[in-house]
Amino acid sequence: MNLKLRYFAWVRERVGKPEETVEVPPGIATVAELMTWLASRGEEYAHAFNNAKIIRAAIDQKHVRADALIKGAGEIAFFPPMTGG
Amino acid sequence: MNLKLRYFAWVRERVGKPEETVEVPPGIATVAELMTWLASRGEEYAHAFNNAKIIRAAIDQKHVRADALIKGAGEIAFFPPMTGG
Amino acid sequence: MKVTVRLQSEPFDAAVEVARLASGRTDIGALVTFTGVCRGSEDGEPIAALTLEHYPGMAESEIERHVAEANKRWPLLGVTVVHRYGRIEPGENIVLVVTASSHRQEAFAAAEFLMDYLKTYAPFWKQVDKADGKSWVDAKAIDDTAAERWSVSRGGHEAAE
Amino acid sequence: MKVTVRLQSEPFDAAVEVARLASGRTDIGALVTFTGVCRGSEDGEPIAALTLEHYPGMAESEIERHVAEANKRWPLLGVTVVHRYGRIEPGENIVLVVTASSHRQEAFAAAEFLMDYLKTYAPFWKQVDKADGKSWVDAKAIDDTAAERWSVSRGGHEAAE
Repeated sequence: MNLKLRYFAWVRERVGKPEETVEVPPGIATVAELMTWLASRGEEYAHAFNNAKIIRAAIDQKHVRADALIKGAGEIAFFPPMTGG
Repeated sequence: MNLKLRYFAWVRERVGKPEETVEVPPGIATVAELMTWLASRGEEYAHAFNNAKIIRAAIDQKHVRADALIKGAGEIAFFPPMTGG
Repeated sequence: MKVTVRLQSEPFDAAVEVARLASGRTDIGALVTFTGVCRGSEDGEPIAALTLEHYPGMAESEIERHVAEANKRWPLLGVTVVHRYGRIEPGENIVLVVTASSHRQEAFAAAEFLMDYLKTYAPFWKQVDKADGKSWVDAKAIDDTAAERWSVSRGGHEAAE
Repeated sequence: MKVTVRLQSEPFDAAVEVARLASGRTDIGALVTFTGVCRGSEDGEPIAALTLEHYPGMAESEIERHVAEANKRWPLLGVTVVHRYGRIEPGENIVLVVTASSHRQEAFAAAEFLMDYLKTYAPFWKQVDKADGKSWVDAKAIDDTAAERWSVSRGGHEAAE
């Protein structure tokens, strides 16, 4: 499955790029599983996703929980808790 | 006892003047008693003070209750509930 | 705390008041501005104007007292209150409350507190001018309830009833 | 309801935004304006600037969704939200929320609701630039608590935890 990923704030800084398109291996069904797989892709990813519990995610620009299914997603974003306003 | 009285809003309209100085007879101790005495001073006063329960009072520009003592007052004002803001 | 309390008959410019309070400062994180505006109708009937009567002297001191009370309750950096009196036409402003604080919760709370008290304790009376004549606006129970939620110990500050 | 939602890097003029929403109208009785300002220090240390990163597209749609939610809860006559991104120096504005209603309670509630949600759900991230370097601002538990008091049924809108 081909998936566009976007990273913001310190997730972006740690991964080292604002976005990329990845080929997600079969068997990865949820956002949480996707983060676990990402963390295995190298040191910078491990650093970004080693505390996955505090990372928020959005599928196609809507906030989702870690147990959300990624099937059908066009774009998935990862970022720290928001600090706008 | 010589006392300056001020009236506002419909109390002023009913009494027919914005202020006056009155000679308060002895034996009148509280704001409530003052209103009862004022109501006896003529038709316009009766009209203004016949529903004294809803009229508010201030002694020397501070809100007071009807049981407040008038002794020592320089100026007593009567007015309807406030509708500012 | 920078405090401005002013009564005037002419309209105010909220932007000018906010700038006076806040411009050039870097300690303020949150600014809340409330503007009360004269509406063109009341209870479905069009109105020509409001006329606001006030008790000069007492109105200023009542407002200042409430500003001081707000400053005791919340860490404020500035408060501006401007209240008009006299004739006010639909679309014109009536009252302005500006509160400045480091954080938004305090600024919001202080602005609401001040507005609730202005509505119920500041000695102003509104008269509404409609096609069928002028009439005094009745005090609203909802405003008393709003003011009561702050549960100030008011001493002799109660109504005469 | 007249709605304006805008993201921009340049400073906004709150007075212009309020005038755009309200001028010439006689249905508005209450206008609440909240301005968030960049403070000159954080936790006692001076800061040189904030840098706001955002998620373009999602930020606008999140804000618009919350404006629509506010309009369901309170009878609003207009809402303007302007949120800046990029570099912001102390004393400059960051965010503007303007709410208009017939009565003050609704305007205050809607403005607080929108600010609480902007703080916790709008995809913006603040980086603070101090003498010892840049660092990302941590989300505050107090802001989550503030947002929770509105107890919105948020569906898939929860955090990934």
